[in-house]
Amino acid sequence: MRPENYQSVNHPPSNEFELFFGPNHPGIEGNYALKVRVNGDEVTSARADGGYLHRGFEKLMEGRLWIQNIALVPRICVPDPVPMEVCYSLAIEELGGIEVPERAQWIRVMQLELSRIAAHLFTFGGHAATTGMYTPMFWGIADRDLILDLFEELSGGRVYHIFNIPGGVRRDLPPGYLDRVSKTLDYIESRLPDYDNLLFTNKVFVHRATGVGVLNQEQALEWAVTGPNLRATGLDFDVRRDDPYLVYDQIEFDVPVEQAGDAWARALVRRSELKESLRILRQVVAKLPSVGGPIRAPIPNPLAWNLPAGDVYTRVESSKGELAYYVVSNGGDKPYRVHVRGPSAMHAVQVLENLVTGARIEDVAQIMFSLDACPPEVDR
Amino acid sequence: MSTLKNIPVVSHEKPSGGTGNLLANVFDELMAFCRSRSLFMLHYCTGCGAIELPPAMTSRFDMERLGIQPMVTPRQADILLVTGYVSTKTLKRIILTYEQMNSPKYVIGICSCTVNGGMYWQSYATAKKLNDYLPVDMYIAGCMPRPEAVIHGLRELMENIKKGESDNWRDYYRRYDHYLGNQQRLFGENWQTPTDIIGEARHYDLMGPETLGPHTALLEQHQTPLKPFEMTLGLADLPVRKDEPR
Amino acid sequence: MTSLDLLLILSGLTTLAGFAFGNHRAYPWLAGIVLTAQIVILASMPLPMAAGFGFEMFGHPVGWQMDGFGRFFALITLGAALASVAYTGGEWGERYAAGGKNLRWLHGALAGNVLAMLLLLASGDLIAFFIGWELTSWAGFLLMAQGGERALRAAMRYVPYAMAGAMAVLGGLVLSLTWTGTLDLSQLVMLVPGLANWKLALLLALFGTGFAIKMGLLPVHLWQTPAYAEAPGAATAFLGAISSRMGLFGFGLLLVKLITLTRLADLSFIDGLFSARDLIEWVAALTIVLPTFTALKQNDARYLLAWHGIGQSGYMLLGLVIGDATGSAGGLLHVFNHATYQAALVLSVFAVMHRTGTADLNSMGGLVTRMPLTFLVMLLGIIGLAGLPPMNGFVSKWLIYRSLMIEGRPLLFLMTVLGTLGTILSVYKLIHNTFLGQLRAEHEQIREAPWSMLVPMLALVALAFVTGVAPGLALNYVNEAQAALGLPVMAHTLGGVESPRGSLDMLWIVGVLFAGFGIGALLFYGAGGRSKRIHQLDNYAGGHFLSADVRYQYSDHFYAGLMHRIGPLYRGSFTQMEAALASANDLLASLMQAWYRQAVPALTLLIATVLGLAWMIWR
Amino acid sequence: MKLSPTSNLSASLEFLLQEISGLRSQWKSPRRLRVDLQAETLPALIELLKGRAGFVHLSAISCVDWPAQNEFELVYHLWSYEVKVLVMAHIRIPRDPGIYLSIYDLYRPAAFFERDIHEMFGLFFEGSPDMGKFILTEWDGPPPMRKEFDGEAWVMNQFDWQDYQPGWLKDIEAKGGGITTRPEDVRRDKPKPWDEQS
Amino acid sequence: MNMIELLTELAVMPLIAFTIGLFMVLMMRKIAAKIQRRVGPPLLQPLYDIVKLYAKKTQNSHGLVHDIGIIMAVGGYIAAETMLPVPGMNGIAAKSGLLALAYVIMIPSLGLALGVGQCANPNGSIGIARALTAMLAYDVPFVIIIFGASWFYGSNNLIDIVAHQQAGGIATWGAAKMPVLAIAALFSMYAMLGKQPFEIYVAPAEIATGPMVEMGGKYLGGLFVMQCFQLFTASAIYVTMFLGGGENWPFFLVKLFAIIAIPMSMAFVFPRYRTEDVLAVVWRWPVLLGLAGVWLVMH
Repeated sequence: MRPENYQSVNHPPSNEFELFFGPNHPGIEGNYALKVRVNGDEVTSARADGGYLHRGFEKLMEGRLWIQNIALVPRICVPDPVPMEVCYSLAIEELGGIEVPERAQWIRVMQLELSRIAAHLFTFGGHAATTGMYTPMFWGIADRDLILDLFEELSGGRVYHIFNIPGGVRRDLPPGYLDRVSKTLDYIESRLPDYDNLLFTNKVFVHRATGVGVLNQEQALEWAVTGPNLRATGLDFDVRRDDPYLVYDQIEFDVPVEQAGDAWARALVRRSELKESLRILRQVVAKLPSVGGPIRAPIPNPLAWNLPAGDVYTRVESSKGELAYYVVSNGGDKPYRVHVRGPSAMHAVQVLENLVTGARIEDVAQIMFSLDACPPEVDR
Repeated sequence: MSTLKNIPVVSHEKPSGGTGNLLANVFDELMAFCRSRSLFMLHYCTGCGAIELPPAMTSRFDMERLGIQPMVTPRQADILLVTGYVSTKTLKRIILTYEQMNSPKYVIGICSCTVNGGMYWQSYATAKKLNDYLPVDMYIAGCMPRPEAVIHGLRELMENIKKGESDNWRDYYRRYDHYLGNQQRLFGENWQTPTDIIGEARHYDLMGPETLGPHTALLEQHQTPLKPFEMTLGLADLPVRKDEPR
Repeated sequence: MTSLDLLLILSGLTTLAGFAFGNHRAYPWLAGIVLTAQIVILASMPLPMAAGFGFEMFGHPVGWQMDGFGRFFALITLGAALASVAYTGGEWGERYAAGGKNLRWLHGALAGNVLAMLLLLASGDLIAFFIGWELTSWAGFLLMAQGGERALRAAMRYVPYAMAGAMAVLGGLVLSLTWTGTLDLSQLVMLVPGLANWKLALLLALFGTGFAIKMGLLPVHLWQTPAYAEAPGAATAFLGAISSRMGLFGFGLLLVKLITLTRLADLSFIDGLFSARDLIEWVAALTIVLPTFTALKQNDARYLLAWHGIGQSGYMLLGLVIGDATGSAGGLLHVFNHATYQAALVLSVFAVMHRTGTADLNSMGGLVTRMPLTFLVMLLGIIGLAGLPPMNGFVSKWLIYRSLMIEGRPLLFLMTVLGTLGTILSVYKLIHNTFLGQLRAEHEQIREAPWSMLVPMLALVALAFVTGVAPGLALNYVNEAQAALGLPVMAHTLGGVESPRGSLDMLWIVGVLFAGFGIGALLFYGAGGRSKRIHQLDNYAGGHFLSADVRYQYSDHFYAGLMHRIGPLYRGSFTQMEAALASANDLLASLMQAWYRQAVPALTLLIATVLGLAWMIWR
Repeated sequence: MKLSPTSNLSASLEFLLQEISGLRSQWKSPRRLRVDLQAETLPALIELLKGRAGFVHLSAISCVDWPAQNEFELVYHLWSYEVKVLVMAHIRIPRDPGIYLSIYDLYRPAAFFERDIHEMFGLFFEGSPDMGKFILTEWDGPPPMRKEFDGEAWVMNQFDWQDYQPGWLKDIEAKGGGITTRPEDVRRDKPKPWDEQS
Repeated sequence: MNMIELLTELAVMPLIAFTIGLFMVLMMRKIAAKIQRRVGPPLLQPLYDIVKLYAKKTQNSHGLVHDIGIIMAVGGYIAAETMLPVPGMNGIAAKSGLLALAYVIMIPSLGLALGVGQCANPNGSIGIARALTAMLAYDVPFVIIIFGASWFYGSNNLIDIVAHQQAGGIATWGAAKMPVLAIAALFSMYAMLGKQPFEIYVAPAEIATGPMVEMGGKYLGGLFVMQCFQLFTASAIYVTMFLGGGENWPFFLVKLFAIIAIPMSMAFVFPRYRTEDVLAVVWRWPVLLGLAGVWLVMH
C-alpha cells in the first residue's frame, strides 16, 4: 500500500495551502496530527488525523483476564493514568458486586487527586510552551516530579502505578507516607504564587490566551465537551459531585467555574481545580489515619475468576473530563467487551476541528493544549 | 542467500585506524568528541515513553548540561527517540523521519515495546521489533524507563559515539536491502519514501554489499522516481512544449 | 548641422523606420545601432548644445537646446529604449507578432516616444517644452495602447488625465507669458522668481498639476499602474524606467530653475510653518509610502512593479526638493538607478510571463531551477529596488537619507526608510512567489528565457551593479545636471562620497561584502560536509508524507500578520480616498470620453491647442 | 409532561418512557437506567429524551458484537445535566447487512462514535457525516473488533519477534541504562519467507 | 594606516566578533537555565554544536539558492563586523558609517530569506514573512534612533561617534546625553534580537521553527554562526552609539555582555506576541520615545 502519491499533479488555482500540525510537531500533544488548510494565516478547514497511537486496547482486553487488564488500562491516558485504573476497577466491582472497604476508597481518592495535580501541572507547562514561554513547563514538570516520587514510593512506578485492583488497592500506605504527602502539598501550595506571577498574571500570556478558541455553553453541550473545558463555559457540573463515586460525597470541595469559554478561562479553571485538589487532599490526609479496616475486599482466585454476565457503565472525572468505561461480561474469565470513552475522544477530534477552523495558525497549538486533549485516549 | 548466517557482516573502517597522518586522526577525534557532546533529539513523541522525556529535559534532570536538547524537525536532529510501541501507521512516519535526518544519526528505542512488542505483543496494530526496520543504536528497556535510565542510556550512547563505535546509521545504507525488505513485508510491495537512500549511499560513498538486492529491485520497479530538480538553462535538454502559452 | 540636430534626425528616422518596417527582422539591429550611435553622440556632445533649427511662432522664437540636466535624462531614455528594442528583437517580438499584434506599431511608438522625449528634454523655451510635452503624452498613449483590450482600457483612462495635465501646463504657459512677456527659458529664469507670491503659487499649481499627473504623484497616480502594467513587455519596461520621469524633469525646471527653491520656501500657507516646499516634500514622502504599501498587496507581478515605480519617484522628487548637494544628487542619481533596475525587473517578469503565461503570483513558484538567469536578474533587481548594498539603489537612497539627516528632517527621513522597508517586504514576496518554493507540475518543462531577452536584462543589472560599486561613474552626469539646474554640485569619488561627517565608499563596502561571502563560501563548502540535492517533496510536513497533490506553497496574503495591524488602514481612510478619487476620475473620464468620442482625439487636442495659442497671441 | 428533578424521578421518567412501545426499563442503580427497545423505536426514544427530559449529553455509543446471535448490540449512553440520570438504551441489529441510522442530526458527537464503530466493527450508519477512516487509515484487514478477527494469529503471521539476547539482560543489570546494539547482534538468523525460495 | 595592517584588521574583527558571540549564546542559555532552575550547558557547548553541525556526514540541499542563502547570511555578517569599530581596530568603519552598516546587516536577512524560500516549505516562508514583518517593526524606531544619534554627534562616522563620547568620560556618553533615545534604542535592540516576546518567526509550536525548518547540518550550523554574529552586532552597535564604544577590551567586553544580558534575562518569562502585537508594541513606545528623544536632541 503506497502511502502517498508522488506523481506530478497540476494544482487548480488556489489561494490556500496546507499545513501539517503533527505528528512530529511541537504544536501538537503527543503523536497526533491535524491537517489544516490555510489562507494567509487563517485556517479555513481542519481535519484531525488519529490512529498513530492505536494499539487496539479494546481488542487486547478481550484476550486477557479481568485482573490482567489492570496493567493495560493506565496506558490509555499517559499523563493522567490513575482515573483509568479506578474507573476500570469500579466497573469490575459493580459487575462482581464487590464492596470496596472505606480505607481503600480514601486511598483511591488520594491517588486520583494527586494524579490530577500532576496532570494539571503538566498541562500548564504545555499550554505556556505553545505560546513560547518555556519556563512554566520547566517548573511545572519539575514540581510534578515530586508527585511522581510519591507515587513511586506508594506503588513502585513513577507513571504507571497499577496500584488499584478490583476490590481495593494493592498495599497499605508506607509508614510516614501521609507526612510526606502533606509536605509535598505544602511545597506545591507555596509554589502557586510563583506560577501566578509567572503565568496567570503575565500580561502577554493573558493577551495571547483571551479570546482564543472560544466555546460558548450551547456549543460545548452540543459537542459533548466535558470536564474543565465545560466548566470554563459556565456550566457548573462535576462528575465527582453530581454523579458521585468513591467517597467524594463525604468531601467538601468547590467546583470552579468560568464564564468566558476561551483558552484563558480553561487555564483559570484548571488553576482553581489544582487548588481544590489540594484542599481535597488535605481532607484526605486528615481523614485517612482515622479510617481503619482492610484495604482490599477479598476476591476469588483472579486467574480463574468468572464475573457474572451483565454490563455496566462507570464514569469518573479525570483531569481531562468525563472518563467512562462500558464493560460487558458474558460470565467468562475475560471481559466480553470493554469500551473506553475518553474525554479527549470528543475534545481532540470534533471540538478541535471546529475551534481551529477560522482560528489563526498562531493559535492552533494553543487551542489544542488548552483543551488538554490526550491523543492516546482517542486512538486507544 | 539460503543460509543467512553466511552473510558477511561488514566491519566498517574505524576512524582511528592508526594509519594516515596524525592531524587527520586528531581531527576525527575532535569531530567525534563534538558529536558526542552535542546531541539534538527530535521532538517526536511516538509513544507513551515520551512522558518521561520532559522530566529528563527539564529542571530536575536537565539534559542540556550534557549538550542534549530537543529539536523540532528531522533535518535539525541527531537522535530519533522511539519512545515506546510503534503502530504501523507511526512506523511509516518514523522511517520517513529517520530518512530525512542527516547522518550521523542515532536511533534509540526506549521502552520494552520497541524491543519485542512489550505488553502489546498480541496487538494487530503495533510493530514488534524496531531493529527490523531501522538500525537501532541503543535500547533502553523498562516500562517505562525512568529519566535516570534514559540519561544513562544517552550517556552510554555518547561514550560510544566518542569511541567511534556507534555508527549503525552506516548499516542502514550498507544493508538497505534488508531493512527495505522488512518494510516492504509490512507495508506492501510498493512502499516508497521520498528520500532516495540508494542515491545517497552512492553520493556519499556508503554503499555496502547489501545496499542493493531483490527488495531494492522491487522498489525501483514500483517507485515514482523523485529526482531533484537540477538548475538548468534548459536550452538543449528540454523539449519545447507544444502548448507553450502565448 | 549641430550634433543635437543629428541626434534628433536619427531619432526621427528610427521612428519612421519603426512604423515602416518594424516587423522586419533587421529592424532591431538597425535600431540598436542607431540608438547606440545616439548615445555616443549625446555623451560626447559639448554642452550646452543648441539645435541648428528653430522657428518663430506668434512672434516667439521656438528653439531647442540641450543642457546637462536634459542630457542626463536623455541618456537614460536612450539606454532604456536600447534595452527594450533588444528585448523585443528576438523571440519575444516573434511571439508578439504571431499573437496577431502589430510589431510595427510597437516599434514605431517606442521610437516615437524617444523622439518626443528628446524634443522635450532639449527644449529651450516653453513652447518647445509644450510641444515636447504633448508629443510625449500622445506617444506614451500610443505605446500603452498596444497591449490589447485591457491595456487599451487602461490607456483610455490615462487620456483624461493627460488632457487635464496638458491643459494645466498650457494654462501655466499662458500665465507666465502674460506676467513676464517671454517664453524663453533663459529669460524666464531671471523674471519668474521676481513675481508676486500669489502668481508664483498659481504657476506652481498649474504646472505642478501637469507634471504631477505625468509623474504619478499622489493623489493623481491612479492612472499609472494599470496603464504601465498592461502594456506589452518591452513597452512596460521603457515606460516604467523613464517615461514618467518627464514629470520630474518638468519639476526640476519649474521648482529649481524657474521658481527656485528659496522662493518656494517663501510661499508659506500657514505663516512660516508650512510652505509650498514643505507641501511638495510631504507629497513626495507620501508618494513614497502609500504606493509602496499598496504594492505590498498586489498579486500580479506587473502591478506590483508598477506601484513601486510610483513609489520610487517620490524619492527622486524628495531628493530634488531638499535641494542641497547631497540630496539633489541622490534624487537625480535615483532616476538613473531606478531606470536600470526597474527595467531589468520588468523585463524579467515578462520573461517569466513569456515562459509560463502568467504573472499571477499565486500560480507560480520554484522557477529558479528552470530559469536561473532570470532569477539572477530579478534578485539583483530587487536588491536594487529595495535599496540594499551592493546595488546602485542603495547609493542614491543613502544620499537622500544622508541629506535628510544633515538637514534635520526626522519625519521625512522616517518616511523614506519606511518606504524602503515596505519595498523589501514586497519585493521578497515577488521573488519568493515567482522563483522560490514548490515548482508546479505544469512548469516542470519550462526553459530559461531566450538569450535575446536575457542579454538586455543581464546588461541592465550589470550596469546597476557597476554603478553601485562605482557610483562615481554615474555621479559625473549627475553633477552636470546639478550644475545646469543651478544646484550646488556634490563632490564625489569613484566609490561614493568623501565627507568629514560620514563618508561612503562603495568600493570598500562591496569589496568587504564579497570577501565576506567568499569566506562564508569557504566555510560552507570547505569546512562543511558534502550535501546532496533532494526533491522538493522530500520535505518536512510534520512527519507526513508530502504528496504531489498537496499545495505546499505559501503565496497569497503573504504578510498576513502585518495586515492584521495595517490592514484596517487600507480598508479605511486609504481605500476611501482611493475610491473617491477613482469615482471622481471615472466621472471626469466619462465626461471627457463622451465629448471625445465624437472626434478624432488628436484633432480635438489640436483644436484645443490652437485655440489656446490663438487666445494667447490675440490677448 | 416536562421532567423536573424535584418530582419523583424514577416514576416520572418511566411515565415518560411509556410513550415508546415495546420498551423495557430497569433501574440498575439510582442514577443508571437501562432501557431495551426495538431498533426502529430508538430514534423516537432519543428525540423524546433530548426534547422532553433534557438529555443533551451523548456520553458514548458502544457496540458489542454477538456473533452467536448474528447481531450487533448498540448501546446509547445519554446523560441529563438536569435530572442527573444516565440512560443506557440497548438495541440489537442484525449483523447482516450491518446498516443502521445515524443520530448525528440530534447529537453531533455521534459522528465520532459512529465512525469509530464503522471502522472497528464494519457497521455502517446511514446519514452520518463521515464514514471514512480515522484511526485505521492504513489498515486493510477486516474490521478488527469483530469477534471472528483473531488478532493473535494475525500478529504471528505478520511480525517477527526479537531473538533471545542473554547479553542484553546482563547489560541492563550491570549498567542500569541502555543496551548498545550492533548490527551483528540483531542479525536475522531465522529464514524469512522470501529467502526460502532461492 | 598601511594596507597590511588594514587587511589584518579585516580578518581579525569577524573572528573576535564570532568568539564573543559564542559566549553570548552561552550566556543566553545559562541565563535561561538559571531562570528555569537548572544547570545549563557546559562552557563550550555553542562551539560543539557548530562543529558538529558542520561535520555532518550527509546533508540535504534544496538547491543552489539554499546554499547561497546561507553563504550570504554568514558572509554578510562577516562583512558587517568590519564596519564596527572595536578597541584598537577600526576596519573600514570610516568608509561606511552607521547608515551603511544598518543596511549591510539586512543582507544576511535577505540571504536567509532566499535560502529559506528555496526550501519550498510554507512553514519557512511564513517564518520569513513574519521575520520581515518584525524587521519592519523594529527598524522604524531603530532608524529614528540612528537619525537622532547622528544628528547629535554631527556625524555618521562611527569612529567620530566613539571619539566624541570618549572625550569626557561617562558624562559624554550617548546614554548620558540622550537618555530617552538610549532607552528607545534598548527596546528596539530587544526587538531586533527576536527573543520572547518578539520571537514571532521561530515559534516552534506554530510554524515548526519557521526559517530553520529545512535546515540541517552546515545549513543550521551557518544559522548558529549567524546568531553569534547577530548578538555581537546588536550589542556592539548599541555600545558604540550610547555607551562610549570601546576604550579598551575589558571595559568593552563588560559593556557588551551587560547590554545583551538585559533582553536575555527578560526573554524567558514572556510568551511570544502575535505578529500584529509586535507591530503595535514596537511602533508605540520605542517610536514615541525615539521621536521625543530626537526632538530633545534637536532642540
